[in-house]
Amino acid sequence: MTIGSNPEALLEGRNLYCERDERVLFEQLSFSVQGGQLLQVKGSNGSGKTTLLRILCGLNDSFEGELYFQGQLIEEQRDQYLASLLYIGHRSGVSRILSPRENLRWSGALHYPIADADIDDALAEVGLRGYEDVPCHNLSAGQQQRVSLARLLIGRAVLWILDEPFTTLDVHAVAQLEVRLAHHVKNGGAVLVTTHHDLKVDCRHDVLDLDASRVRSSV
Amino acid sequence: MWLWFSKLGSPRWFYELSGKWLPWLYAAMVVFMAVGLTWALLFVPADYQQGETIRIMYVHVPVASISLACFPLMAVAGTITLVWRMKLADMVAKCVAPIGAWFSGLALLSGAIWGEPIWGVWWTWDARLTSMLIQFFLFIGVIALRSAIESQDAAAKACAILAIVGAINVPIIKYSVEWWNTLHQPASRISMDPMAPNPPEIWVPLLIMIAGVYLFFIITLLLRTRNEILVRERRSKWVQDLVRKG
Amino acid sequence: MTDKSPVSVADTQTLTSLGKAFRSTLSRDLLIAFKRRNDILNPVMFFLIVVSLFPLGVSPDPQQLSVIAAGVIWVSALLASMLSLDNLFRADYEDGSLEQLLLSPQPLYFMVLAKNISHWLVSGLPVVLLSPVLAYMLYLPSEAYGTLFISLLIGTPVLSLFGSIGVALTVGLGSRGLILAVIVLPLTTPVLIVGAKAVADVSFGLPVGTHFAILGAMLALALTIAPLASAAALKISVN
Amino acid sequence: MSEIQFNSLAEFLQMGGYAVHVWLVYLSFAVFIGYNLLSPRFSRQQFIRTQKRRAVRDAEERQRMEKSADTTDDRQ
Repeated sequence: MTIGSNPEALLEGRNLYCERDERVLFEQLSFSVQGGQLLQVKGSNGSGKTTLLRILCGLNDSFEGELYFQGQLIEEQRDQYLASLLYIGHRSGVSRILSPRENLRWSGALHYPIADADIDDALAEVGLRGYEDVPCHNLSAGQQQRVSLARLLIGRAVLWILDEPFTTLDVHAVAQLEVRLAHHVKNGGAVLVTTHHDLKVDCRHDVLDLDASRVRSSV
Repeated sequence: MWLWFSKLGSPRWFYELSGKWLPWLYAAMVVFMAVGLTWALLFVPADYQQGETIRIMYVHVPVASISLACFPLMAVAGTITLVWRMKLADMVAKCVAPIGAWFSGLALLSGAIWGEPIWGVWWTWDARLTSMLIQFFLFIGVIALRSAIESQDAAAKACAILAIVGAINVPIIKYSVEWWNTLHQPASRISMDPMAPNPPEIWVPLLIMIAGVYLFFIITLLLRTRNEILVRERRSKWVQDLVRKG
Repeated sequence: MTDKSPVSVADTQTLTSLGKAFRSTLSRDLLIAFKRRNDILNPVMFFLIVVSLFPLGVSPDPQQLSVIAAGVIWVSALLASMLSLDNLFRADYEDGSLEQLLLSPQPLYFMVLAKNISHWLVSGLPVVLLSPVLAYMLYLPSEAYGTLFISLLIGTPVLSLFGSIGVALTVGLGSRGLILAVIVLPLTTPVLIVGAKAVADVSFGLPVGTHFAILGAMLALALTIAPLASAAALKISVN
Repeated sequence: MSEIQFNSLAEFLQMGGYAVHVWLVYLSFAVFIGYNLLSPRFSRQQFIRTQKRRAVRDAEERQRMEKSADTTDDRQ
C-alpha cells in the first residue's frame, strides 16, 4: 500500500481500528476504492461489516485511523465527500407515512434537484409503476427496499455504500440490482457493498475480508 | 338464537339489511324533526322565567341524553368485540366514538348558550356542563387511541377496553362532579330537567324531538358503519362488484 | 436502463440550493403532520384537559381562578409542547430518514431548524391560538389576553427549540417519556417565569415591555444554539 | 297545540331579545345534522372512486406481468 495517500482513490482507509464492548472488530485495516471498482466487504456475522460501513460514511465516529477522499482527509472536506456519497443502510430511509414519490422528492432535494418525471421513471424501473402515490406503510418490505434503491437511479453520487441491499428482494429484483451496480462501476463509479448473497457482477470485483483483515482480490 | 346472532355478525348481511331500512328511517326522521322543530319554535309558549330561551331545551336535552347513551353503546360493542371477536361490533364501536364526540360537543355548546342569560358568562363550571366536558374528552381519547394504533385488530381490542373502562367511569364522574359543584358553589339551579312540573304542551314536543334526534343518531351510525364495512371488506368480491356497479 | 454521462465526482455547485433544501424539508414534515392529522389534535386536547383540571382541583369560583389563570395556562402550554416533542425525531430515527438527513451535504443547522419550525407550527401554534379560549374559561382579566397571546407566541418556540435538544439526545433510547421531561423542563423554567410574570403584571397595569424584550432575547438565543446542539446530539444518538 | 306565539316574522327572528342565543343553537344544530349526514356520503363516493382507480391499475399490472412473463420465457 502506498504510504502517501493515493489521490485517485475515491475512498481510502488507513490502519483503521474499531472496538465495540471490549471486542476488537478490526485493527490496522487499510484498503482503498477507486472509480470503476466494486469492493465487497465480507465477514462472519458480528465481524463489524455494518460498523465499518457506518464509519466510512461518517455516521459512526468511534474509531481510530484516517479516512481519505481523493487523497484529502474527509474531515476537511466533509460536504464535498457527502455530495458524492450515497448510503443505504439496514433501515430503508423511507418514511412509512409518505408515498414513494414524496420520499424520493425529499431525498432528491437534499442532494441534487430532481424532476418528478425522473422520479417516476426510476420508480417504474424498480417495478413500482402505479404505486407512486400509495403510502409506504401499504407496501411490502421488498417494495420499500426498492423505493430506497430507486435513489441509486436518481442520485449523481459517485460512491455507493450499500449495507445488505439484496435482503427482501425477489430474484428478478436481485438480478436487476446486480446489473445496475455493474453499470455504475463500468461508468467510473465505485461501490462498497456487504451481502450474504454470492454476488455475480461483470465488473472489477474485489473482496475485503474482515475476518482475514487483508485485501484479497478475486476478479 | 345462535344462528341469528352469528348471521347478524356477517358484515355483508348487515350492509344489505341496513340498505333496506335506511329509506324508512330517513322518512321517519324527517317527519319527527319537522313536527318537533315547528312545534318547538313556533307553538311552545315562552317561559315566564327564561323567556324564549326555553326553545334551546328542545335541542339541548335530546342531544345530551343521546350523548349519554353513546358511551354505554360503545362499551357493549367493545365487549362483543373482545368476547366473541365479531368484526362488525368493532366497526360499530369505531363509528360511535366520533358521533359521541359530536353529540357531547353540541350538548356542551347548547348547554353553555342556554345558561348564559342566567350566569352572565358563556362558560361556567356548572356540574352538568363539566361532566359533559369530561365525557367529551373521553371520546377524544378513544378516537386518538384508535388512530394511533396502526394494526386494525390491536386497535379494536385497545379501544374496546378503553370504552369499557370509560363507560364505568362516566357515572362516577357525573356524581363526583355534582358533589364537587355543590361543595363549592351552590349554583342557582335552573330547571333543566323538563319532565318535572311542566304542562304537556312543553314536554310533548320534546318527546317528538328526542325521537327525531334518536332516528338521526341511528341513521348517521348506519351510514358510517356501512362505509367502514366497505373499507374493511374492499378485497371481497361483493364489494368489488358493488364498486363496479356503484 | 437510464444511461447517464460517465459518473464524475460531483462538485458542490450543482447541489440543490440551501433554500430549496430547507423548504423541502419543511414541507415534507408539514406533509407528514398533515397525513397524521389526528396526532395534531393531541397536544391541543392535552392543553385543554390540563387547564380544565385546575378548576376541578382548585375551585370553580371566578375570583380564585382569575388569580392563577396566567400561571396555569403557561404551565399547561409548557407541558403540552413537551408532550408533542416526543415524536419530533422518533419516526425519522426508526425508518432511517434521520440517517439520510445527517448524510446530506446541506448544512445540518438549517435542516434541524426546518424540522423545529414545522414541529412548532403543528404543535405550538395551535396551543397559542387556543389560549384566549382557555383564558376565558379561567376568568383571566380581559386586558391580559393580548399579553398572554404574544408571550405564548414568543415563548412556545423557545420551549420546543430547547425541547428538541432533549429529544435529540434521547431519540436512541428505548423508554424516553420521563427522561425527556427531566432533561428539558429545567431548561425551560426561565421562559415560564418571564412569560407568566408578563401576563400577571399586565393585569395589575404594570408595563410589560421588559418582559417581551427578555422573551425575545431568549428566542434569539434558542434559535442560534438549539439547532446546533440538536444536530450534535443527533450525531451522537445515531452513532 | 296552542296558536303561534309570534305575530310577525320580525318578532320571531328577534326571539324576545334572545335571538343570538336561540339562533346560534339552532344554526349549530343544523350544521351538526348536515355534516353528519353528508360527510359519510362524501367519503363513500371517494372510496368508490379510489377503488375504481385501483381496479384499473391492478388490471394493468396483471397484463404487464403476463406480458413480461411471456418475454422472459422466450429469452431463456
